[in-house]
Amino acid sequence: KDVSACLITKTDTNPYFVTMKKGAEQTAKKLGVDLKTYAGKYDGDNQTQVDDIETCIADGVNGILITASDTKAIVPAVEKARKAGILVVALDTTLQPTNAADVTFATDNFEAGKLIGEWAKKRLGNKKAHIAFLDLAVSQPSVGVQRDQGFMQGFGIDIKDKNKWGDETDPRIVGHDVTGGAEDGGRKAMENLLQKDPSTNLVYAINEPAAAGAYQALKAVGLQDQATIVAIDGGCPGVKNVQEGIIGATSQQYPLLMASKGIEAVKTYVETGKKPQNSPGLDFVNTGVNLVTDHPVKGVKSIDTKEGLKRCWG
Amino acid sequence: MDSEGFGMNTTTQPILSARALTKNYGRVTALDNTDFDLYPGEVLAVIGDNGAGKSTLIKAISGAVVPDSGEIRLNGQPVQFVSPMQARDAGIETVYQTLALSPALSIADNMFLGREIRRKGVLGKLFRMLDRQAMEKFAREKLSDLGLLTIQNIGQAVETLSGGQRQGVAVARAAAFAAKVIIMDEPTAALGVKESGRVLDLIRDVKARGLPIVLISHNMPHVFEVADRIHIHRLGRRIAVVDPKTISPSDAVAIMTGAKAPPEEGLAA
Amino acid sequence: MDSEGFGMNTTTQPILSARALTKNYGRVTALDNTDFDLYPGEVLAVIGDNGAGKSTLIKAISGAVVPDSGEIRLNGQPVQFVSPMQARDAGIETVYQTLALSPALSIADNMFLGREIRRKGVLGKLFRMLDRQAMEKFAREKLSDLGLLTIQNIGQAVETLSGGQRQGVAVARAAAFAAKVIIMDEPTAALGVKESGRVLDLIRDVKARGLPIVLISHNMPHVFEVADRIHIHRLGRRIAVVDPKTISPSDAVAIMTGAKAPPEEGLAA
Amino acid sequence: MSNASGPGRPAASEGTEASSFDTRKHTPVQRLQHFLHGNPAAVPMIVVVVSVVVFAATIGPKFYSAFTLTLILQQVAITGIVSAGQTLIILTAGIDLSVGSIMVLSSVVMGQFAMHYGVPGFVAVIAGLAAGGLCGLINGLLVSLVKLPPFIVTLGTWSIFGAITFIYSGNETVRSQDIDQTAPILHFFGNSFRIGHAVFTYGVILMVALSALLWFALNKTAWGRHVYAVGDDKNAAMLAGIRTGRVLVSVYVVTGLICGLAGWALIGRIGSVSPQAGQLENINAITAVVIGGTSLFGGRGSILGTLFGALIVGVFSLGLRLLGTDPQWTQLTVGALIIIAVATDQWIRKVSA
Amino acid sequence: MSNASGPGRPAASEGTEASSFDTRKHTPVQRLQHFLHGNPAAVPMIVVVVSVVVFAATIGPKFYSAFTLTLILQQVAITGIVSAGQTLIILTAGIDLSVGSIMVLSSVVMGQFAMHYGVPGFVAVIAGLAAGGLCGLINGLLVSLVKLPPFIVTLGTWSIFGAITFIYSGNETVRSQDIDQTAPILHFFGNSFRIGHAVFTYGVILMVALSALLWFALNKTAWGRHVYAVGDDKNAAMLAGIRTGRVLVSVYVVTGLICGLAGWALIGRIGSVSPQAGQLENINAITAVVIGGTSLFGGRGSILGTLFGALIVGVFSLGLRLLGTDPQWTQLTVGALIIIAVATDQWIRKVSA
Ligand SMILES: Nc1ncnc2c1ncn2[C@@H]1O[C@H](COP(=O)(O)OP(=O)(O)OP(=O)(O)O)[C@@H](O)[C@H]1O
Ligand SMILES: Nc1ncnc2c1ncn2[C@@H]1O[C@H](COP(=O)(O)OP(=O)(O)OP(=O)(O)O)[C@@H](O)[C@H]1O
Ligand SMILES: [Mg+2]
Ligand SMILES: [Mg+2]
Repeated sequence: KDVSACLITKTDTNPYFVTMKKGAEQTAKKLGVDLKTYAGKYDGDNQTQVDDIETCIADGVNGILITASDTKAIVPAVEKARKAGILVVALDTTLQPTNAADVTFATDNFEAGKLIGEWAKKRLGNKKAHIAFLDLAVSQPSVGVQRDQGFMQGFGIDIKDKNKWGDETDPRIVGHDVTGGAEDGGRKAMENLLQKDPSTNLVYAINEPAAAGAYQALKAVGLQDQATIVAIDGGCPGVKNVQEGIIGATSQQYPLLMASKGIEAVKTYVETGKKPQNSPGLDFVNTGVNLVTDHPVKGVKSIDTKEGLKRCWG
Repeated sequence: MDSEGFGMNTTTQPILSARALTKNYGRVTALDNTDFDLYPGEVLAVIGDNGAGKSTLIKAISGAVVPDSGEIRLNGQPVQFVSPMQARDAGIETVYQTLALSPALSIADNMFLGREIRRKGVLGKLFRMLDRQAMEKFAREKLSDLGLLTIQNIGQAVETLSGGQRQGVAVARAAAFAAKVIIMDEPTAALGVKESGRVLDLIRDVKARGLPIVLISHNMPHVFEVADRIHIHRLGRRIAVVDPKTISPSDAVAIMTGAKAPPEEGLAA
Repeated sequence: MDSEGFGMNTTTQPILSARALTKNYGRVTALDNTDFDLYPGEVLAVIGDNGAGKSTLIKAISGAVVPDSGEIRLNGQPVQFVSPMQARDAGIETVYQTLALSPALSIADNMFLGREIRRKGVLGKLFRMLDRQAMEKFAREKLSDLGLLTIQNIGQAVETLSGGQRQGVAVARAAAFAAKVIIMDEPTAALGVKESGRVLDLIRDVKARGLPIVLISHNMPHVFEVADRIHIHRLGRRIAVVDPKTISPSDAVAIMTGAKAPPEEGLAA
Repeated sequence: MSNASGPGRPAASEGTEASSFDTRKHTPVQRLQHFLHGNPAAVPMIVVVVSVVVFAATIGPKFYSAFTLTLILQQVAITGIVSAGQTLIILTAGIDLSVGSIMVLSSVVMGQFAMHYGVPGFVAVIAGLAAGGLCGLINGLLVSLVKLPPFIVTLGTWSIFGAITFIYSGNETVRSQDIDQTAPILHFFGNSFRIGHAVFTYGVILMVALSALLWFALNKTAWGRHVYAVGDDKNAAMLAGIRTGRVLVSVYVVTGLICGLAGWALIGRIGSVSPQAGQLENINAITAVVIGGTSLFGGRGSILGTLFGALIVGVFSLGLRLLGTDPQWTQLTVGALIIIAVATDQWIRKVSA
Repeated sequence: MSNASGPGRPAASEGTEASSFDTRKHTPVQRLQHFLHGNPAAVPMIVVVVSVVVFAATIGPKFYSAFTLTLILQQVAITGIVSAGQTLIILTAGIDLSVGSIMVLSSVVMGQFAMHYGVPGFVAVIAGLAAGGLCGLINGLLVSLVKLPPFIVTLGTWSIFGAITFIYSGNETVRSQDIDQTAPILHFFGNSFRIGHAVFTYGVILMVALSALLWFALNKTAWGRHVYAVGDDKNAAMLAGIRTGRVLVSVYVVTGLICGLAGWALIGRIGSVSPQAGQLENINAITAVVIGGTSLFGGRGSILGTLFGALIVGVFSLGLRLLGTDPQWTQLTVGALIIIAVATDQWIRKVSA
């Protein structure tokens, strides 16, 4: 029996999602699944994702794999698809509520943030922290909020409302600025915050491109050794940057794994009607996060960059 | 000049008059303390060099520009127009030098711009629906009444008309709705000989209906053909009012260009 | 009409001539198989009703519109202008009805538009730098040579000039650069009496310099004052060429408007 | 004396000789062009039909089914509503970059009022519509009183309204389930009914009804004529006695209200209230208006053209998706489509002038 | 006979009586306004100075230091370069929505050529610039030959060039370190030198030099005069003998090349080659041009105004950040700033007309 599936990513410009798409396409080819791919136009573009889900319903596919831009807002459309008998697999980010999707293969973004937060805390030791936050966008998409708040919690900052950044009052925070998740935004945001507090010694970056931009800004004023940068994603350029000491540590996620598992799940479901088991203690299948760093600290599990490079994407 | 003498030395009262109008555009003085008088039933020509301020004068009178200072009276009552709409509502219709037509709209739409006829009954009251038929009928009547044009399709867009036909629509609009005064700024400038003749005929028609007319024109033969009095404008002000029956065109031009001093009794004409 | 007889029954050859020019704008026929002849040293007036196609005719001759069919000859040689630039390079200068000035640029810039003078030496060759001084000097000379205007500041923007002064700049530009022919489309339409007189003087000046002139005008007194021959245009074609010394203005108008048949020997004038 | 077939022929053709100008034969192609010229919405309509046919032939029943075709309607409903408002603005020779921000702000106001201020649903809706109208009023006053170019005004208010949305909502998404419990009226335009396999949401009905209403207002009322006149030549309209300032303000306010309606419909469509939605709606709306044949210079165009313009983009987006085209290629195709649509339109107008 | 002080006074003021019109006293305010009117770049320049002073007074040495002030220059360099090109286009009464896409496409071409085709760095740079020029050529031909409105053309090519960038690069980011090894020339504009505490990157030098060059070209060469003439009144320019088509194409090609340069400078600034960068550069550039006082209707404006316009946005962004304003509030303020800047400009022009 022919199995068909859709993959809907947040955007198709971010290398993370491009990798996910490649992974899904490879597995689909191997398993003989007919796959079409869709994407939003910007991070947070819920409307296009709704259109995409509807298209998949009209197309009569068996399964939809989606990385939701707005994890709450997408739920009604997902329900519609499930009503139409389609297996909905959430990738990368859990929906709110998680059980809105049939299956979820995700990394916990909050957890990913927490890892680098804990690492940074130990790495800094007794030094007084001056932390710059390089976030995603003014509109505060959920992935950006979860990573940011996770980092804070890991670092031991009172996060107040878990659903937004910017309401914290911890004096160690230099400030927040937005980067669009790209290098140019990263550089400018870093420059601005450095101006605010030139003794900034810890930089949280929403992803590795933003971190690369931030590094340029630090290097331009010779402060690259004063400040430690932490990021999230685990793409190959990012891991290489960890290896070279540009980024201190990054939380590596596994989009390829998520994508291939997602496709497999659709295939299995169509053939046997079975859904995969959730990870123990969780309401989703955790594809795992690993902290990648060459400076391991006690009490925080990590892998080194050699291992990280083996498992990196993009 | 005598900015007080609203009565002047004529027995009848002017229907429309202005005293001491001034208008500056930045550093340009377009109107410099000028006066103006129009008497009932007359054709008043306004002549003057390029840039003398003629268009600005009639714009001030018709509400299209607000003068910096000065007073305007209609039938002896002070009025203050801050939009062309108000002057129109007071019965003053103007054919502007630029015609003021909307190219993409039809002839009928243009004739009724800003005073459309609505349908009777609920369609008109509640839905504010236009009565196209009535408007087109009226427009066609007015245009052919005036014998100005033989336009077949009253619904065609004004942009498909030639310059002469457009001028005709603008003139017909003013003639159809004017209750007290018609003002025409260079109505024949872009027109050929035949078309100009028709506009002059129209001016005589309107005068015969008893309405006073203000005619601005550079064309001396036209001016001397129809005018009862001539207001000569120079450097932003009225420097003389002359009688076309007692002055030669070349003398009028000489006064207008400053080559000759205005007559002593200039303003008493 | 005789679309072959390029020599016609005159002994001299026309300097500029056209045969069987046709130009359609969509469903409007602006030029309908018309002819045109301009002889050396003459002032040729072109008259016709609004929309007769006069402007289109001279635009076709000056490269501003490309005719659908027909032939144009300059000094007997067939030419095909696809842009005003080419006609200009061939020595034909035109004053368009719309003047063709750039309001925001200075008088000097406008006079030299498209034929600017560059600095001598490396600044001009390599950096293509303009020689403002030379341009302004030339512009000032030309304007005062023609006695047309007394503009103080040759660097002021054209938009700060009055209609008459603008017309003066356009006319001066054409007069300064014309090598073979000057064409003027309604150069006096927006002008006052004094300004019009100056343009007519200029036409006589230019004629005295030996250049032929094409003058399009609705103003019969002006036409009869300066024209050597009158080309009468009607419904897109030349219907007669008359001699102003042997025809009365009213007859010319009658022919132009179709009230009177063109004379038998109309084209032989 | 007949010059009916040569409307462009001016005064000179009034005489009897005019007939000689009108005897040119018109080929069928010319007649078609003439028809197209007289009906500005015809070109986009034809493009819609042709593209549906082509996609149906290529993709087959998956595309050419009542369900899919009505799905397209649902997908373009939001853009269709917003671009109806955008059409009004562009007809006055303006442009509104802030429509998307207004839409989202209105929907956020509805959500906040319903969820946090404990007011009844319909009050929340009215508050949201009022917010939309107020935003429009601000734009309109800046354009008509302060006389700033609309591009600049709405470039500014685009940022401002967007920022206000984020600040006011605290970036909070209101969940669909919560709305259902507290204020189901916010979901009104998401409800649907079926006719056979065809599914119509009330949002689609709103789009069609709004277009019909605006068509009536533009063509059958004085206000509509004034909108065209102001866009055509603002100064002429003023001299002709139209209160151009009032017309402009009314157009911006009406557009603001329409964006408010779009915000309401948006909640129905996506279920939740999300401050992140609609960031590209201004571009989408301008694209629809432009493909629909309305001139950016004002005074020419039609609301029906815009409706078809929005449909063209919808048909292409869905058709290309079903063909399995990569999103990037879809983006490329839509870009090319904009250019081709306008070039075609221009060509037809030129030849049939 | 002096009418030097009344340039607007037409023919009638030629005579001796004209003097009576020129005797009005001018207050210092009026004289200031007259100066401002004659120098279109003066208003934005004054705004830059005033805002620097105000921020310096509020924030203190953190803001008012050579280092910070030169940092602002670095931050606006990319936008400054792109908006120099945008100014050219807007002067011709056009608008270019595709500038950002062209910039990124050029930088991606440079990266791909240098990393994957094994060509020397300078060849990669030339290829990138050529790509920029080619994109400009496509825009220019569509505008001048096909005669489509620039807004539409570049709305389309914005999508198209963006899609091509992603398709061509496969979304691959080239890392800074790899560029340093293979083709350090790509980082040229990122290098900097110091004068005291002031830090200048070559990118900043490029922005200033480019502005100076374009200022020269616009004011001192025939080409510049033709650009103004075309934007002022295209038809008049054509009749006056200017090859308007060529001028338009040249402007779009030059702007394409400038965007190519901006792409090169972008690599220097962010280190890596990233297809995701520069997504809002078109809006940033239009904002800078508009705040700099150039009219969207063409023919009026200056390249120096644009430079100051870019600086104003830069000063405000950094100043507000240093004041500790939230990113949302910064967005709101920049929106308000656009409107206020243009309203001020308009007011000055009106009063000093
Ligand atoms: N809107 C305006 N802004 C600035 N200056 C203006 C404006 N309108 C008119 N002017 C100036 O005011 C003066 C008088 O202009 P006006 O149009 O009244 O002259 P006119 O006598 O009608 O001339 P014409 O015979 O050319 O129509 C001129 O110097 C003109 O340039
Ligand atoms: N660009 C154009 N597009 C469409 N029609 C045009 C165009 N230019 C001229 N026409 C039409 O061609 C005809 C001839 O116009 P033209 O301007 O040559 O007349 P004219 O004799 O110069 O008239 P006038 O005395 O008013 O200047 C008119 O019907 C006019 O409407
Ligand atoms: Mg006037
Ligand atoms: Mg003409």
